[in-house]
Amino acid sequence: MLSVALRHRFPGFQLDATFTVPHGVTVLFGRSGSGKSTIVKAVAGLLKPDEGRITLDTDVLLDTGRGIALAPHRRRLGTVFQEGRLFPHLTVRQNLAYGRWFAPRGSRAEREDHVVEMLGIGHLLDRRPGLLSGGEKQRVAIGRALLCAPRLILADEPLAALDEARKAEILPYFERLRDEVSVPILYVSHSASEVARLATTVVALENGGVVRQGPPEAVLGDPSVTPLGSREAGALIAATVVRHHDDGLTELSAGGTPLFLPHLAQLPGQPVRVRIAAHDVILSRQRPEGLSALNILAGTVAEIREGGGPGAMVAIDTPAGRVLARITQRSVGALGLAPGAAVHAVIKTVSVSPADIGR
Amino acid sequence: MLSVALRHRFPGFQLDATFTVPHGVTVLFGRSGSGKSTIVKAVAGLLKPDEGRITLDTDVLLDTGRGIALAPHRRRLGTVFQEGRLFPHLTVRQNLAYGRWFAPRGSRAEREDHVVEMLGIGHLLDRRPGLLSGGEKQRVAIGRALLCAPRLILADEPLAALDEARKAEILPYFERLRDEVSVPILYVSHSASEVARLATTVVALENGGVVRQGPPEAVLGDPSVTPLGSREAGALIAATVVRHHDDGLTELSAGGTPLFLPHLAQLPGQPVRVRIAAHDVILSRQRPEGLSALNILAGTVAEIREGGGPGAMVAIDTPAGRVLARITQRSVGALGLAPGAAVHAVIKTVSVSPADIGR
Amino acid sequence: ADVLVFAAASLKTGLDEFAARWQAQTGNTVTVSYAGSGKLAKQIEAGAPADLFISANTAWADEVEQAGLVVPGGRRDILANTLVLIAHGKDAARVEIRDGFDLPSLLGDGKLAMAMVDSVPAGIYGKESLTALGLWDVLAPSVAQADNVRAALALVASGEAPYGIVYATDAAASDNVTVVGTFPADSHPPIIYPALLLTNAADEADRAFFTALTGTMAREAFTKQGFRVLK
Amino acid sequence: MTDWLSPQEWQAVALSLRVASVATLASLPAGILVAYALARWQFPGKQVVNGLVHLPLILPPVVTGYLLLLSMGRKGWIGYYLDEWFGIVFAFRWTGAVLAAAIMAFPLMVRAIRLSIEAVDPRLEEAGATLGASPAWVFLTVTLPLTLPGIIAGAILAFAKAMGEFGATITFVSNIPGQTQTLPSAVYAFLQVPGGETSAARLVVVAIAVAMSALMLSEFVARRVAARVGGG
Amino acid sequence: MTDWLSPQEWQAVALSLRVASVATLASLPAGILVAYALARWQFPGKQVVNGLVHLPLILPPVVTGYLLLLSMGRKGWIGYYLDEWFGIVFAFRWTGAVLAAAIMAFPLMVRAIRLSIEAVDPRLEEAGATLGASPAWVFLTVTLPLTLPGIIAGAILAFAKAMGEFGATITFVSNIPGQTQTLPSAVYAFLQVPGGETSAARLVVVAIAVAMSALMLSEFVARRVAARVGGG
Ligand SMILES: Nc1ncnc2c1ncn2[C@@H]1O[C@H](COP(=O)(O)OP(=O)(O)OP(=O)(O)O)[C@@H](O)[C@H]1O
Ligand SMILES: Nc1ncnc2c1ncn2[C@@H]1O[C@H](COP(=O)(O)OP(=O)(O)OP(=O)(O)O)[C@@H](O)[C@H]1O
Ligand code: MOO
Ligand SMILES: [Mg+2]
Ligand SMILES: [Mg+2]
Repeated sequence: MLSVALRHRFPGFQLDATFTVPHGVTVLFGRSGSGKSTIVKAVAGLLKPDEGRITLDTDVLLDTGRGIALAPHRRRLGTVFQEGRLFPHLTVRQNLAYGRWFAPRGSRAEREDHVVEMLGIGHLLDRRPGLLSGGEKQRVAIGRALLCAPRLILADEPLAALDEARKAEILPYFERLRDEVSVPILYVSHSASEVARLATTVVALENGGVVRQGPPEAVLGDPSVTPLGSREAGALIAATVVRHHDDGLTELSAGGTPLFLPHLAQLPGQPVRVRIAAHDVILSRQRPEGLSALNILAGTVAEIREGGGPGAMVAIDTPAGRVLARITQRSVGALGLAPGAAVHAVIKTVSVSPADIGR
Repeated sequence: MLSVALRHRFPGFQLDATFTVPHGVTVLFGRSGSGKSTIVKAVAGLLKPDEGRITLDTDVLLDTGRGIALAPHRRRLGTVFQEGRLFPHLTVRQNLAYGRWFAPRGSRAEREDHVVEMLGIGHLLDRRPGLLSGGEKQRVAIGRALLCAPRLILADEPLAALDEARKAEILPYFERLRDEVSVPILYVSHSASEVARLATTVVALENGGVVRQGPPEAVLGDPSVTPLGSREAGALIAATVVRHHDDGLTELSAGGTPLFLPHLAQLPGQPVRVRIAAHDVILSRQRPEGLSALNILAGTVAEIREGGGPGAMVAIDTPAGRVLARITQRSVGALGLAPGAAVHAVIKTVSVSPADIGR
Repeated sequence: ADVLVFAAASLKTGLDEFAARWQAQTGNTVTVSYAGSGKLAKQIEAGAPADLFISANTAWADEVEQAGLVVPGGRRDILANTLVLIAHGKDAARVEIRDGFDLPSLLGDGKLAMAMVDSVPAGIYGKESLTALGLWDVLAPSVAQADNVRAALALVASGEAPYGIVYATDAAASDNVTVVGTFPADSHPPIIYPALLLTNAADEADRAFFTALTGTMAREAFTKQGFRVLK
Repeated sequence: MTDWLSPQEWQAVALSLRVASVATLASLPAGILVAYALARWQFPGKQVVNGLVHLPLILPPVVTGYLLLLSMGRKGWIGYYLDEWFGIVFAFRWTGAVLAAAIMAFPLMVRAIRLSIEAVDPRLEEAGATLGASPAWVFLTVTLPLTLPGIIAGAILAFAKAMGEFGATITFVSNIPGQTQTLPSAVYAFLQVPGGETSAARLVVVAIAVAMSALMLSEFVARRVAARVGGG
Repeated sequence: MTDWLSPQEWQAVALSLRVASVATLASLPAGILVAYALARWQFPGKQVVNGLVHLPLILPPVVTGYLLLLSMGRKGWIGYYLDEWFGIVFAFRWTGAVLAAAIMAFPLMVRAIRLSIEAVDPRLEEAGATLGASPAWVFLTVTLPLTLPGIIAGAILAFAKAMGEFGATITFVSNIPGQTQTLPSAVYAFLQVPGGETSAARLVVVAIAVAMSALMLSEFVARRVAARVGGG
């Protein structure tokens, strides 16, 4: 359990954030300037907040009230930064070993060969960071953080500097980290896809304060929480892989409803989670026929939220889970939508991007 | 008319590109590493290719065969780089004036006040670049390039370092440049939105060679040209603003067919072009009823191209112009689509992002 | 008229005083550039605009003369100096310097401070004396050679070296040293300061100053500093 | 305060200030040029030029002084022709002190400037070129202003060094009061005189004060200029 | 070749090499520490420390030598206690020549190292800290290796300067053949004798050769190390 309570003032910015989250991946989520990095720095010990208390399970990392402030190197955290920050004078192998040199004797670190294999960096071990691609750098940085026997891993937008292809390459490693390694992770992001794929807990920040906190289905499915603007809104659906079809589609089952997506790597029986972007959902009162879209979920309108523009956010409860749809207010009127109304959500198979599918 | 023929070898990369394009905005378009920057550097005179000939109207900038290679400062080009490259020791005003100091006397430069007004940088004139935001920097860089009385403006991914909000802020300035200033522009991008909004001519590059060249409607509407992968494919539709509705929607007319989009800034009567991403289009044999999607275009299938995966790219000719749809091959079969088949393209109002609407 | 004199640095106090008085008397201006004799000689050979050169030894004077830079009849030995043994402290015991003088045991494992024994005049004279007294071979490893006499003096004054060999004129300078003995005049070549009237000298003032160097006023000034004034 | 130093001492202080200032300013263009060449050009014999520049730092100053006397003296193999053809004389003039000080301070100046030229982003220079500036104008309008903090640091360090230069100066131009007697030469003269230590000490204090002020000024100015230019 | 210099001259060359090497190596830790403090710490009196470090660059070397004699001599106000308590004596020992050379070369060493420390990205140091390295370990495992090119450059420049140091050395430890007679002292001695120029010239050639080799080595090594470390 990680418990954070911080109060800090910068000229023109006031951080006042309190949250307590269980182990797993906690994603700090919010717009640029909302205070995510400031929180991470305070947890890492690189910034001393005006007031605050940070505890990790039973250990107190910081308690300004009692004058406790562990130095960064005593906190035993692993950090992955946006820019990698690999040591340019060390080989990849030495970078990986770096944290271990300082880990307390007998601490339970991951085995190096396991980490190397998990991250697929075996062929890079003798190179220097200067010769790695951006994606390779980040994988090494993850390994380095893991191997210092951390009690918590901090990752501040580890993918932000990468292009889409590179992002797609790294995200699975964080998923494996979450699933195969028991170290809790505090992960900063302003990408809804990353939240959808990784989070076990989401902490949504706005202007230095926590606006919502909870499991990702709940936070992302709440039409009133759009810390990144309505274009990034979208709900999360938990599903299970049923079968891979010969035409390259993968059939999922979400609460009994079939969903068809472009081929996934997961084996039948494995769970996946799928973020359905709100602007990719079309609503229809009758069940539409003869559409190229293969996924049609029947449900009832749970909530409608109109914003300042021409759009409205409609939450629909379906057997597959809650789905958000962003449609025009004109359509809300034309279709006569209101809470309780029966409705069909149409989702294009191909409009779910691979980045939005996690497990 | 800009005519470029280049041959250059880097270790592991061979550029061999020839194209001749009319004035207006020519977008060099292609994946990372396809040779876009190399071409721009050669045109700017910052890289001397093994072989090549570059002419601008009647002037020869480079002709290795005849031993001609104008020095960069004699080419009279304005350049806008990804990183701005503003002079940090000069104020914005002095940065803007920089090129003019060296412009030949009597050359037809834009008037400074006009440029400053067009770019909205009047309030920044006395600041230093260090204190500007990324978007402001790029606006100043554009102004600086304009004011050196260039015969051609080179812009190498001028928006790549900016986030979405910043991009949306700058793109309109390039549109104004295209429409209000007669200087031709060679613009590098790997964003389909930017191509859609800006290009008068598109030159698509792959592995150092030109794979397709022509007006953007033709290049983007060709299902076989997807230099950025099928996820970025999408056709371009030319339309005219008809009316702004009270509920915040703007009605367009594309070849007589009405299209509804979230509010646009353009006045009624003004032309706009709209990129419709292929993965946002749903197809239906019958005209669908009772959908939240407001835009339904009737047309005929022109071409179907199946890729390696489960998807297929379907080109549909509609009264509004050609539309591309990316659907599953399964749907192609289920709907019985084949060239000549009548079909309806369903486009969500809100799925057209503001970045995809130009004029 | 202006007189430019190049003079060995060790002459500074006496020569400054004399020059000031001579100026006041004649209304001419005298400028003196003080540096090591060797340096000055080289500069004169390189065309320095000096009218007079007062060297601290005869070797450098000879060199300038051989270079043909001296007016005929323009060389006079004007001053003589004596070489003394100094010790650190205000009241060191006096010794008598003669054949068989046991300087090595007096020195113990301390150093004997001298000017450079092969290049600086005071060092050259000192080495001659020690050789004549049969002490050089024993003492050579114990000699700390400074780059000029004043630096040797400083080594003794600071107590770094217990004993040193300097000119009598220098010994008077420091409160922290005592003259414990004088080297016999016959143990080294005469310590002579030749004055040279150089070919550069153009006017009467130069000649007048050259002549006055052996006059009463000069005698008073230099004697005060411990020099023996010749002729 | 004026009583504190004798007129001759004041003269030495004033001359040193003049010599150091002129030496610094006069060698600055050459310092910038050489630093630029070492930082940006590849040419045969570059290492030799680099070595020559450093020579005065490495040689005992007296040797440098002798070499100057032999080459630039009125009868020297360069000095003779300078005199004959252009009437330029360094030997035994304050200008000679300037030359000696400039040469002794040159390596420090060049090192500082070179480092700051190497720190200028060549892409800014490219930007200047594409905007129509010829290489010379790019240098003047982009490289030079961005190098300013280093130039200031180098100049002031050179000034401080020039203030303290002694060995080469006294060997080359002697120690003529009012003409070539700089502050360090005056210190030397006093150290040769019985009881001259206190006078020497007073002059040393003046020398330290001037040089320290210059150094602090340089740190301050360089920081200010860097702050104005940087962050961008 | 061995005939070319007399045994005594060889001795001077060997001693100079030893003195310069030891001076460089022995002052390196202090140089790195001071450079680090000046580059990274804010403390009262920082400007004063900076000034003190530069002092030997600015003062006439003879003055530095006198100050050393007064402070570090066997009867000096520091040297006395060094001798009494630790039995450390500098006066008239080659170690004194080392001390003088080290002090004269110190400002050059510190300047070079300071600049390269300032160029180290503090975020790498932060990364080291969060990975469990204490400040001392961060310094040793991150800052120091990244500063290596600057340290090498600074050390070799200091070595070259130490090879040429004369004024402070001869004033402090005088000139005892085989013990404190360094190459520049030997050169100086020759220059004081009528007709000694050719001998002096031979020694100067040796001095130049050694110092130039050191300088070129430094440029080369620094470039190699920078290439290995950089680009990342
Ligand atoms: N050292 C500092 N001094 C002053 N203000 C600061 C400092 N660090 C951060 N701030 C301000 O605090 C606010 C929060 O910054 P923070 O870096 O935590 O945001 P963020 O959520 O990480 O943003 P991003 O997504 O852009 O990384 C911003 O307004 C920023 O300008
Ligand atoms: N100076 C160089 N030396 C060697 N190879 C180079 C050099 N410059 C570019 N290349 C190579 O040439 C190829 C094309 O590079 P270029 O920068 O033109 O691509 P680009 O299309 O601009 O890519 P991006 O979208 O990433 O900017 C790449 O493989 C690159 O590695
Ligand atoms: O100053 Mo002298 O020439 O060594 O006596
Ligand atoms: Mg941040
Ligand atoms: Mg590029």
